[in-house]
Amino acid sequence: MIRFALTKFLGLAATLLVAAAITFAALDILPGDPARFILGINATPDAVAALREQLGLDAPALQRFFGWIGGMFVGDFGLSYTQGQPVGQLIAGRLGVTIPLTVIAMILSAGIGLPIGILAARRRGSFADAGLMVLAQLGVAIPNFWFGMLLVLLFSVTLRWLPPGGFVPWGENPFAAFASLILPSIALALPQAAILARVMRTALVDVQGSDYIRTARAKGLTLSEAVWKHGVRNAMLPVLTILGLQFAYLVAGTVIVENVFYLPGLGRLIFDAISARDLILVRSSVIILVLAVIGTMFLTDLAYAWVDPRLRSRKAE
Amino acid sequence: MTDLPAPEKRVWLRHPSLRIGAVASLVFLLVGFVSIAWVPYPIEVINVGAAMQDPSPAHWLGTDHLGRDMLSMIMKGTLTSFVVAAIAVAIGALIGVPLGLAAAAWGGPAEWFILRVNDFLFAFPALIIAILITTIFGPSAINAMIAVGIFNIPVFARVARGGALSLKTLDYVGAARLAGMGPIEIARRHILPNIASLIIVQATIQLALGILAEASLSYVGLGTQPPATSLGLMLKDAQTYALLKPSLALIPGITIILIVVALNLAGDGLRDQLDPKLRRLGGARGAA
Amino acid sequence: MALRTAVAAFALALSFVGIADAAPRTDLRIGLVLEPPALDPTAGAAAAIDEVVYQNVFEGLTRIDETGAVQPALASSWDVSADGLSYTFHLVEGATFHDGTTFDADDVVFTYGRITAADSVNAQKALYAGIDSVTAVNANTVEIKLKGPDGLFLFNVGRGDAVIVAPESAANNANTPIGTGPFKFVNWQKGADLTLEQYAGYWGTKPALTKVTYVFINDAAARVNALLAGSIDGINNTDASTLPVFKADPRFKVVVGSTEGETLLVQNNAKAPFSDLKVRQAIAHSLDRAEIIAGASSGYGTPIGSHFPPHSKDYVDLTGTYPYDLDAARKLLAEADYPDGFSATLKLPPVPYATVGGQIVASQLAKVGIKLTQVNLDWNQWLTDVFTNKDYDLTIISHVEPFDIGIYADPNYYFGYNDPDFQAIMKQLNETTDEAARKELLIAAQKRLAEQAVNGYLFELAQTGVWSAKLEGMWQNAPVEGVVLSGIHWTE
Amino acid sequence: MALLKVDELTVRFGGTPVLDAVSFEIGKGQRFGVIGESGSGKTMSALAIMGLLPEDAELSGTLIFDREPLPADEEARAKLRGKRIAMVFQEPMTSLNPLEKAGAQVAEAMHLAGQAQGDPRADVERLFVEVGLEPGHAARYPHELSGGQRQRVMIAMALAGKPDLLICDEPTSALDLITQRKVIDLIDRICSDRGMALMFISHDLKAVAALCTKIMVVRRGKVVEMGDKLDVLGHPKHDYTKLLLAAGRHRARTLMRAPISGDMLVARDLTKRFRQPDVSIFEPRPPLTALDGVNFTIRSGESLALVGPSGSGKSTLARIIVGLDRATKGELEFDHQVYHGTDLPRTLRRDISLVFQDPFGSFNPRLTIGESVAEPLRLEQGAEFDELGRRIVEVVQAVGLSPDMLNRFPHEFSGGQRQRFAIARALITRPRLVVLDEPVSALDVSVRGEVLVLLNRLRADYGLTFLVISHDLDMVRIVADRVMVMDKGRIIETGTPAQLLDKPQEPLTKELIAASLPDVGIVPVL
Repeated sequence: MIRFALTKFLGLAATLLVAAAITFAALDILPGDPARFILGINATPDAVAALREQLGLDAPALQRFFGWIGGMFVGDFGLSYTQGQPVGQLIAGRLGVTIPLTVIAMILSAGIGLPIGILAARRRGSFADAGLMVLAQLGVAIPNFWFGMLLVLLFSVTLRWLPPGGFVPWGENPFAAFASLILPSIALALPQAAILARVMRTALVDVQGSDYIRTARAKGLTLSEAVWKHGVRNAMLPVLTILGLQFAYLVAGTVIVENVFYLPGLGRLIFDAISARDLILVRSSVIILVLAVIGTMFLTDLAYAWVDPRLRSRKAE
Repeated sequence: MTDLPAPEKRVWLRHPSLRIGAVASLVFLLVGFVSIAWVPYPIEVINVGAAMQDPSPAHWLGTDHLGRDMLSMIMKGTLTSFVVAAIAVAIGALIGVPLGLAAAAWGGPAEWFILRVNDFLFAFPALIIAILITTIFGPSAINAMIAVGIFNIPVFARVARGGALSLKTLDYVGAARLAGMGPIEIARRHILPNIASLIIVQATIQLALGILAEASLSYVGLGTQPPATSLGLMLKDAQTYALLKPSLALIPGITIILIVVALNLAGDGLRDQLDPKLRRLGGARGAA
Repeated sequence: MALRTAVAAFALALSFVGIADAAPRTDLRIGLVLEPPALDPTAGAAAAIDEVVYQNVFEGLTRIDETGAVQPALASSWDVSADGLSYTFHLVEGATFHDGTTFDADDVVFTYGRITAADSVNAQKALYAGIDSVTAVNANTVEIKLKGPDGLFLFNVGRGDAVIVAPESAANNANTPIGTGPFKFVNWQKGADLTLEQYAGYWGTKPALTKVTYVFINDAAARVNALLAGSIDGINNTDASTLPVFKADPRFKVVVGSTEGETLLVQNNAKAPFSDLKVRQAIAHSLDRAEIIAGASSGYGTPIGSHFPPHSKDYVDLTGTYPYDLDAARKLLAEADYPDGFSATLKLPPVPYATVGGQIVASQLAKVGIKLTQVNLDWNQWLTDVFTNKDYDLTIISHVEPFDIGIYADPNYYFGYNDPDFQAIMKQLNETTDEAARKELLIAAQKRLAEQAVNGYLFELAQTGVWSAKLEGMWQNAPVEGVVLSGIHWTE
Repeated sequence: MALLKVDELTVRFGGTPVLDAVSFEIGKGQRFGVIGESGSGKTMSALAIMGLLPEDAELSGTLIFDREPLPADEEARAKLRGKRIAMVFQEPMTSLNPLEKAGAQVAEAMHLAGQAQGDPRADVERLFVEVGLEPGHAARYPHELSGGQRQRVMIAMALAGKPDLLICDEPTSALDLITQRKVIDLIDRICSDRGMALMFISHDLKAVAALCTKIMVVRRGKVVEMGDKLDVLGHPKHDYTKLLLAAGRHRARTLMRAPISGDMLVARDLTKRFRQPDVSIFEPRPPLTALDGVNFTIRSGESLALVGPSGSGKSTLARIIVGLDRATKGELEFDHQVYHGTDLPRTLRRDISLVFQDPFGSFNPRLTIGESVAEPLRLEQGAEFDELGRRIVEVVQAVGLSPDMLNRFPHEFSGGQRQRFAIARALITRPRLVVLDEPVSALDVSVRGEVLVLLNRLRADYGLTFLVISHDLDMVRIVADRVMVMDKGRIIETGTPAQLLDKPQEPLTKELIAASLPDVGIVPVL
């Protein structure tokens, strides 16, 4: 198991390095001049040139690349062009929103999607099944920014239960901070919950038809006991894969949702940084996201191996 | 090996969700294609004086904030949404399927490399990279879809590889090799036709995802650009009118939902028609 | 039932809607479209910087009031030499920076030295290039000598780009701005909001507000919802299309005024066919300003016929120079050898008035046979392609700088307009300080631009503020960028 | 007194009956055999008794167990399962929960049947020993056990509740020959020891004959014959039973054939190693040796059989000979041309052909049978178009089918017909050497004989040389002139069928021969 983890971990590190190289190279060809952007349309050329030099944009690309990579190893992500602050600090400041947001969304999507999937699979062919699956279809099909708007119109503008957006720092008022993440995480989680429900249902339906469920029933379990005791864990295998992948989608989805709910999260930071051509900030945040995604995939792999003994031992059949 | 009746007895299209999904998808597609030749009113012509009218015999769905006919907008928008999503699917399929087949056919280092590239692409948050690419090359629906298409490559590669691997061990592939066929010929004659249905299923699902991705990119201003329109762009434009004239947002929103549901139903139904063993191959990437 | 009670209790506990106190509130939450990238107005051009700090955190020697007139600020008065080359500013006494250091003439010398230095990153450096020397006569008197007369000098001194900073704190102003203004910077939650508090040691009249929070909301619909849900009290400039919602709602007041933003259909005068006056005139005849304003700005905005703000005392209405007349336009096009019109591209920056305006302009010009291909760009591309490389035919943009008619005198500017007659008028204007004479020259300049149809003059961008009905004292117009807080107060 | 009484049992799926008014009784301690081909409905009868029919099945008729009608309610039915009636399923690979240890799964069965007293671990171990497993196997996951071991775990599980009736549904058909025999012996021993009633379902006549005292023959959902073993097997009344009996013995006559002459194919020191995926870069796995220095010769006109347990390397050898795989070491010589597998020269490809094991997988479902059969003609570059057409017709007629079937698709044919087409495809280039990889093992018993007869006739007619791969000694006896026994990648013994079967030398050969069940009944006259 430890070796399994170590191998996976080395793969992770290699992926990260390649990702860093590609991100750097891709952004180096980005047209547009951060200095010009900062100083605006009436700025004189020499002011722009002065700023370019100040930002270190004149150094050769390779030098900047290794400077960046080297810095990241010691936790130094560089200085943001537009904000003049350490990138690491800027990103860290946003994680307090994005991490809880994705985690809550993840919990919501699993907490809503899985029971619905199980229920539908257990009542396969019934009206409940059909109804739940219609809901799941709608859930997958609703653009999440639009759904976010509808949530705000209902819960903030009309009912005034929850804030329409914005964020109160955790340190100031944890309840308010949590409250400001409720609607965004619902908007973020809905499509994923719908997908999970469908995957869970399919997996469980497949499992219900499997030979070992029949064996379990032959032992004296009723169908539902057999499904609970033997089926759900087996059905979780495909679901785990999806859960791992969903993290990537949730992270990317924050860009949109953080815009709708004007949350100070990482997604919005990246979006703003892209439009402001704050290359160093974009690069480092993208790498952080890639790290988060492959880190999650790594954990998914471990979880998979933990659940499935076949992966753990890999003995020859 | 149990004595169950053969699955072939289920008639294609008996499946209600497949029937509904396929018919609805085709209807929307047809509406889109009709808009190439004809729309009730040209959408380039702006008549602010006639803005935000209610539905009437002249304008079945009313007019938008610039006085354009909503029905015409929806027709054109449907076409754009389909076309851009189809571009993303085409990029993904045309590159991904051969890659997947190559991985399955050659195995060894080639397969290792292709799988690593796949993993690698999966690691990037697609939407963010799409935003980045679109910003680099300029906001346009085509650029957006090229970006989304890149992330479709591993999806199709995975499906094609899985399908090909499950067929590769079948004896008729061996028989073809004995008959002196090369890998490309075998792929064309024996593998592709038999995994085509899998790929079509995945394509319908990715098409639905592409339509949603286009909407998301349009929402942040990086998708379809005026004067062209797409359902996503209509939705974005209507956001500020949500309270004044809710129908402006509801009509394109509901259209998107209907199209996506139709495509997903068609895809799911098709998948159900297939061998349940093959069903799992495409399932892994249902999320988006 | 239990669930519903729980939800209600929870909602109550989290209630963000303030419970009405007996005394009027003294806090304010303002929505801003864009978050400032940094907070030093002397080292960045973003309007969002000024919207937060100008006249609130930082002050200049002079300030611009709501009408666009120059008023005393850190300089309580000034003397101008007869030749207009020497300005002596008498500074207020007792002003301190928020970190407690005192304000004196040395700070002024430092500030201007920083602006005019060779490595200065001040975006408007050129405006202050005419400064010859800045000397502290004594602690409360500063003398600034100019290389040549400059009719706009006092106005420029009052801009956000020339606010007074202290040598002790200037380097950190980007993130922790320290000025002399009535509000001090407290906290900036990047990506979300920024808080200012009343500065107890302020030298001038204390404002009514004690705490002001700027909330950054990029998304137009989200701004509307934030207002409706009461999570912000006002927006300086909201999306015009949403105004009808607020007009109908008694909880809000809509404050419509004007800005310095002349919205133009910019034509590349250096490039055929726009180098041909007849073509430009034809375009001017084909533009239906009323429809453009109705579509691109929901009817808010004043039609203009030249590059000058209508609220200015020196404004003349020149919208009739080339009235909307498609026949005249066709005739002019024919005379210019384009009887069937021509094709051109319209490169648009990512702002609603441009993207929507572009569609309307394209629709209108199509009627005389001019076929426009719209190309939507992001800001960087627009700056690079259009502004810097001048690689464009047409574009739509608002020029929001105050008193910026002088840009037409620069033949290298992206308009590509090289007109010795106009340049002569400008030269003369710069050297004139007499008000009446300046007015004559300004009118002449406006007329010249209108007649030459340098650009398609569309409308003056409106300031469309939406505020809580209980707020008073907001600026109706925006002669400079900024949300000046000092006059704002709650009525109950 | 009947333990189980089944009366007019009918099972339908969407109106189509798969079991049609089946009635039978099983007495206490009785051994009841059900025989029939795939699709005959025999599994459905077992599932109906267990209450495990698929949800969309419609059931009618009465089932009386121990004087009580079997309850319809799932919960009440579940209480009977395991405790009173237990079942062993066909697929040992998928019938166990892959995520739980074997011991835990057996322990659960004991617990459910209320048989867990004292130390459950000891109980499980006792059961494991009873079914011939080591106690240590209890701590293994199913994937760590072989097929035979899994089937023993399944039996242990079925025994856990001390049932009165044990239903075995083709418990051995997925196992190799030696294991099959061991499992059958195990079931036999346990039923005797415990005095348990047995319902044994199989398509293998010999297995049923070995275990049961009463036999029911099922065909297309109907009982065609039922009675005492000796009656049914000794004096079959129904033609179908006769056919089954005949096929079970497939006594094909040796026909005239071309004389055996010089060496056609020589294998020298053939070795094949497969790279195994490493567990990790720290834990590389040694390559798997499938062939380990194989030497042999096939003479022209001869029929050589290759037998051995599964995993012994038979199929790998076949794949290398026909050019689908490449040897790691060693060489082959065909007609004085040396090759190593995939480098088989194109000019020789038409001379060596292969008949695949699975008639279902060997045709592309999207091509017509004709297109598939004609595929190898690509190797005949010199031939005229008309000549090729004639060849197709000729070869299809040779395998006893009609050329007008060529435009149809594979799913329209039965397994036997497909295997005939597969043989036609293998013969269309007029090869000299035909490799047959288990040519009849996937076919129903009743058609096996026909195919074997066909093969023998073709060999005589065309003067073919055969390399037949099989684990079925009966078949080897019929078609082979010479037999090679393979184990763990090596050829351990060679000889004529008679020599080997009568005087086996190697332990494995002895085991193989011992594993085959005794013949049953009389030789029917067809």
